[in-house]
Amino acid sequence: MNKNKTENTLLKRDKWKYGVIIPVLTVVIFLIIWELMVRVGVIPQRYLPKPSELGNVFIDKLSNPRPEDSTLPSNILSSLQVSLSGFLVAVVLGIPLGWFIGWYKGINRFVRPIFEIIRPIPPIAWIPLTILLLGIGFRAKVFIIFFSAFVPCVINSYTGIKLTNITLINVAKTCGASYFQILTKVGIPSSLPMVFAGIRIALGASWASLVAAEMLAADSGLGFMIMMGRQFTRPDLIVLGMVVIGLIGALFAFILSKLEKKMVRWRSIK
Amino acid sequence: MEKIKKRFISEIFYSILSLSSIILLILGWMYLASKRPELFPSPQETWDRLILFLEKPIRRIPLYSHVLDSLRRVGIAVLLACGFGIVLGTALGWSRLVKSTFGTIFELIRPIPPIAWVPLLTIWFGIGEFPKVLLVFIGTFAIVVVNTAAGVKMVEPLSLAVGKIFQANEFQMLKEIVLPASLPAIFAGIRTALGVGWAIVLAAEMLGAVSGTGFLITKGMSIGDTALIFICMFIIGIIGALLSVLASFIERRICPWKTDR
Amino acid sequence: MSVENRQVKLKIENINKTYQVKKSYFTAVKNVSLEVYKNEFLVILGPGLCGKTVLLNMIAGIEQPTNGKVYLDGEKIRGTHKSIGMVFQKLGLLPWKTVMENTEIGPKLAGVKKSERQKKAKNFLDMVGLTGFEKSYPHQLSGGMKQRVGIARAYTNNPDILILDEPFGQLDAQTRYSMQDEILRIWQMQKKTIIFVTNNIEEAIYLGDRIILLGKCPAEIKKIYDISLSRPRNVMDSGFLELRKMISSNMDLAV
Amino acid sequence: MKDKRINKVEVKNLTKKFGDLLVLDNVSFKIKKGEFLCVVGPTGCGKTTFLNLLSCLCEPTSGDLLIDGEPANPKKHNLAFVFQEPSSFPWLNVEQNIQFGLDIKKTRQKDKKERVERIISLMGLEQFRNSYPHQLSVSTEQRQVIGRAFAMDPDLLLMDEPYGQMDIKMRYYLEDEVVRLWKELGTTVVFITHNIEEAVYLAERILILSNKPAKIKEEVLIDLPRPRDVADEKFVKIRKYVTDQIKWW
Repeated sequence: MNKNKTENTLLKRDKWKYGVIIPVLTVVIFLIIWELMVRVGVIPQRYLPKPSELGNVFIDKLSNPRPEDSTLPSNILSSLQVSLSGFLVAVVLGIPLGWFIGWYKGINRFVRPIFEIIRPIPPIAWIPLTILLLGIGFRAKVFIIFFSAFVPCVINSYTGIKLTNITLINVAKTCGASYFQILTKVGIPSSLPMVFAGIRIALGASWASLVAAEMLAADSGLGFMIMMGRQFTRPDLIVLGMVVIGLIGALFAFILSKLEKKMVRWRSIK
Repeated sequence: MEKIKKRFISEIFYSILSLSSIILLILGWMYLASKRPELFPSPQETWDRLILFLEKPIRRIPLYSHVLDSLRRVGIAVLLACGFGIVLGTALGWSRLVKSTFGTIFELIRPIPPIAWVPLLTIWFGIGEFPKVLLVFIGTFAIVVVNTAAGVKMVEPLSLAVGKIFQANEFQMLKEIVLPASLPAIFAGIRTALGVGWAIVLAAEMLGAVSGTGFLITKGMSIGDTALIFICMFIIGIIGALLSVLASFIERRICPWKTDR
Repeated sequence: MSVENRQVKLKIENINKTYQVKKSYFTAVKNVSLEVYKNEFLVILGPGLCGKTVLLNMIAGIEQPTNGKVYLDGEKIRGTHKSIGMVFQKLGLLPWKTVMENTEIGPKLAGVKKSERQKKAKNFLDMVGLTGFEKSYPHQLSGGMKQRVGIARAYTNNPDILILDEPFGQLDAQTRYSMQDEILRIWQMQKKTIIFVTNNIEEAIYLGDRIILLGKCPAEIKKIYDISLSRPRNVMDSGFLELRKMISSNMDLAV
Repeated sequence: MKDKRINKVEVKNLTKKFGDLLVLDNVSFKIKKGEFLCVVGPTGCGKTTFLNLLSCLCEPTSGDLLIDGEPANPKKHNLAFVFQEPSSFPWLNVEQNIQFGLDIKKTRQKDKKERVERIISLMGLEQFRNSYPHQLSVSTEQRQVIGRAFAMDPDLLLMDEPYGQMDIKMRYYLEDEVVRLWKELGTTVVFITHNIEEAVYLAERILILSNKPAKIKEEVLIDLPRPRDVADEKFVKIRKYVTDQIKWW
C-alpha cells in the first residue's frame, strides 16, 4: 500500500513547489529587475522610484505631512472612512431593494425604469454634478462611492432572487406559505451566494471610485496624495500610494471571501 | 375567459405604474429646476443647449466627434485588452507554471484601481492620446484575464474526459474543448470590460484632455454650464447601454449554442 | 457465447485506486482483477455509489490506477487507447458543436480527411436513427436522442471495446426500454466488445451475457454470473424473475 | 372487505386546459382517509399536471377538489408534496429541513419538537441531524424530504416518482420505509410512478391514466398481504394485467 503514499506525497510536493516557491522567486526577480532598470538608468529616476527607496519613503511619510500636509495614516484613515461609509449605505439600501424588485412585480415595474436610466451612467460621470451640488467635501465623495457600490448590490441581489429554484418555491407554496413568507424563507437564503458576490464587486467598485473622487475633488485621502505626487513630481509618493491602495484593496477582498465562506458554508463546494 | 381578462387588467396596471415613475422623474426635475435654477437647468434649457451645441462646436469640435473620440479610445483599448487578455487568461487557467509565475505578478498589480495609474501615466506620457488608451487598456485587460482564466478553470471535467478518450493532444484540447467551453465566461468579461472601459475613458479625459465626452463634462463643470453636464450624462448613459447591447449581440452571434438556460 | 471459443480481449490485474482527502486516505477500488472476452456483452452491476465509475475510468484510461495493470490483446497499455471508446452517463456532448461535429470528433482529432470522416459519422448517425439532425445543437435534442449521439460518436471512432457508464440512468422508463433494445440491436450488428455499467438489476439481466456483481464501496468483485437465458429476454418470465431474486439478495445496500 | 373509512379527498370533474390544449379531461374519483393510492400512466400523459392540481399549485379550468368536504386550500388544509427533483433546502440542516413545513404552519413549539423527533427516530436519521444536504447521499437526502412531508401530518401527501433515480436494492428499502411510515402515521398518500412493479408493491388501489388528454382508464384494487413478494405469482399476474392496460411500449 506504500505505493499510493508516494503518489500522494508527489502531489503535495507539487502543490508546495507551484504554490509557494515559484511565486516567491518570481516576486524577488521582478523587484531585482525593477531595481536594476532604475539604477542603471534604463528608466530615469524621475519616472520611477527604486523599490529600495520605497521603504524609507514609507517610513518618512508616516510622520511627514509634506507636500500635501497630511501624513500617510491620516490619508488612509480619511480614504477608509469615506469609502466604507459610502459602501455600507449602498449595501444596506441596495440589497433589500434588489430583493423587492426581484420579488414583487409592482415594485419592479415602478423602480426599474428609473434604475435602468441611471445604471449605464458610470459613477465617475456623476462627479461633476456632485461637486456642483455638494462641493468637494466628505458628503460629495460619500455620494459618489455610494452610487458606484449601490448598482452592483441591486443587480446581484435581484439576479440572486430570480435564480431561486422553482421547486423550493413550490414546496413552500404547498405548505401554505404566503408570498412574503416564501420570500423570507426561500428567496433570500437561496440568493445569498449571489448577494455576497455583489458585495465583493461593490467593495471593489467603491474602492476604485474613491480614488477617482479623491483625485478630482478632495483635500485629503490616498487619491489626493498620489495626485499631489504628480504635481510635485514625486514618483516615489505616487508608487507608494498605489502600493498602499492595492494592498488595502486586496486585504478587503481577502476578508470578504473568508467572511463569505463562513456565512454561506452550506453551499457545497461544487 | 375571466382569467385572461384579469391578466389583461393587471398588465395595464403595471404599465401605468412604470409610466408614472418616469413622469414622476420628469416632474421632480422640473420642480428642482424651478427651486435651484442655477444648479438645475430645466428640461427646456437643456434641450436649447443641445441645439446650440449642435450648431456651435466647442473648441472647433462638434458634439458627435467628441463622443467619437471617446469611443475610439475605448474601442482600441478593449480590442487590445481582449487580444492579450484572452491569451494570458487561457495560459493562466491552463498551465500551473504560468499561473505561479506571471499569475503572481498579475495578482500583485491587479488590486490597484485603474484610475490610480493616471498620475504615473501623466508623468510618463503627458496627457495625449496614448496614455488615455493605455489607461483604458490597463483597466480592461485585468477584467478579460480574470474572466478568461475563470472560464478555462471551470471547464466541465466531463468535456475534458471526452477530449482524453478521443486522444486529443494538448493543442487540440485547447482549441476544440477548453476555449469554446470558456467562451461564455470570456464574453461576460468583454461585456464588463466595455462598461469599465467607458467609465475609465471618462476619468482619463476629466483629468486632462482636449477632446472627448469626459472633457466636455469637466468643461461644463468649470464654467458652471449645468445644461452641458446634463447633456453629457444622458449621452454617456445612452452609449453605456448601447455598449452592453452590442456585447450581448456579438455573444449571440459567436455562441449560437448558448441558450439562456 | 459458447464457453470454448472465449478469447480474452481485455484483462485488468488487481487494480487499486486510493484518493487522499486532507489527511485520510479513501480507497475507491480494491484490487479488482477481471477478464473481458471478445465480442461479449459484459455488464458490471453495483449498488449506488460504489466506485463503478472510478473502475470504469481506469479501464478507459481517463484515470490512472494507484497500482495494478490493464492489458489489451495481451500487451500492457497505459492511459487512453484508440480502440477503447466510451459513452458517459451525463452524455458528455460538447454543447458548442453540432450533432455532426460531435460525432466526427474522434476521426477529426486523429487527422482524418473531412469528407471521409463525415461519411463515416453520417453512416453511424443513420444507424442510430438521427438522419436529418446533423446540423442541430445538443440542447435542441431530447434525452434519448442525445444518448444516441453519444453512441454514434463512440462507434464512429471505430473502437474494439465500447464502455457505457450507466448510459440510460437519466432517461424515463419508456425511452430506457427502447434504448436497451437499440443497444442490443447495434451490438449484434456491429460485433464489438461491450462493457455496460448499471445499478439496475432488471437492465443487467436483460442485456448481459455475463454479470460482474460489485460489492459496496470500495468496489470489489463479489460474484460473477453467466446468463444463459435465450434472447430476446422477457422481463416477466419466471426464469428471469428467479435470477433477479437471487442476484438482488446478494447485492449490498448502498449506504 | 368493505372499506369503511370515510372519504378524505373528493375530486369532481376536474378539467385542465392550457389555452385550447386539453391536458386533463373530466377526472372524478374519491380517496379514503389513510388510503395508499398509486397513479400510473404513460410518460407525458399529464401526471405532473394532475399532481399540481391536487396540490393547488395551479388552478383547474373547471371542476373542484374537496378535502373533508371543503374546497382544498394550502393555507387551511395540510398538503405535502414530494417532488421528483431534489427539493431539500441547502441552507438548512436535516432537522431544520424536516421542521420547515411545521415552521410555515406556525405549529406550537412543543408539538413541533415532538413530531420532528418522532420522524427522525422512525427513519433512523439521528446521525444526520446536523449535516447539510450537500453532505448527504442522494438516497438520504430524498428520505429527509419524505420525512419533512410526513412530519406535517398532512391531510394529503403527494409523491411524484420519488425513487426514480435509486438502484433496486435502495428502492426496496425506501418502499418498505414509506409503507411503514404510512401505516404508523395513517396518512393519505397519492404516489405517482411509471414503474408498475413499484405501484403493485405499494398501493391499496391503482388509478391508471390514459394517454393525453388524461382520463381515468381503470381502477385496480390490490388486496395482497403485506409485505408483498415481487416474485409471487398472484403479484406477477396483477403486474402483467396493469402493464397490458397501459401498453405504452
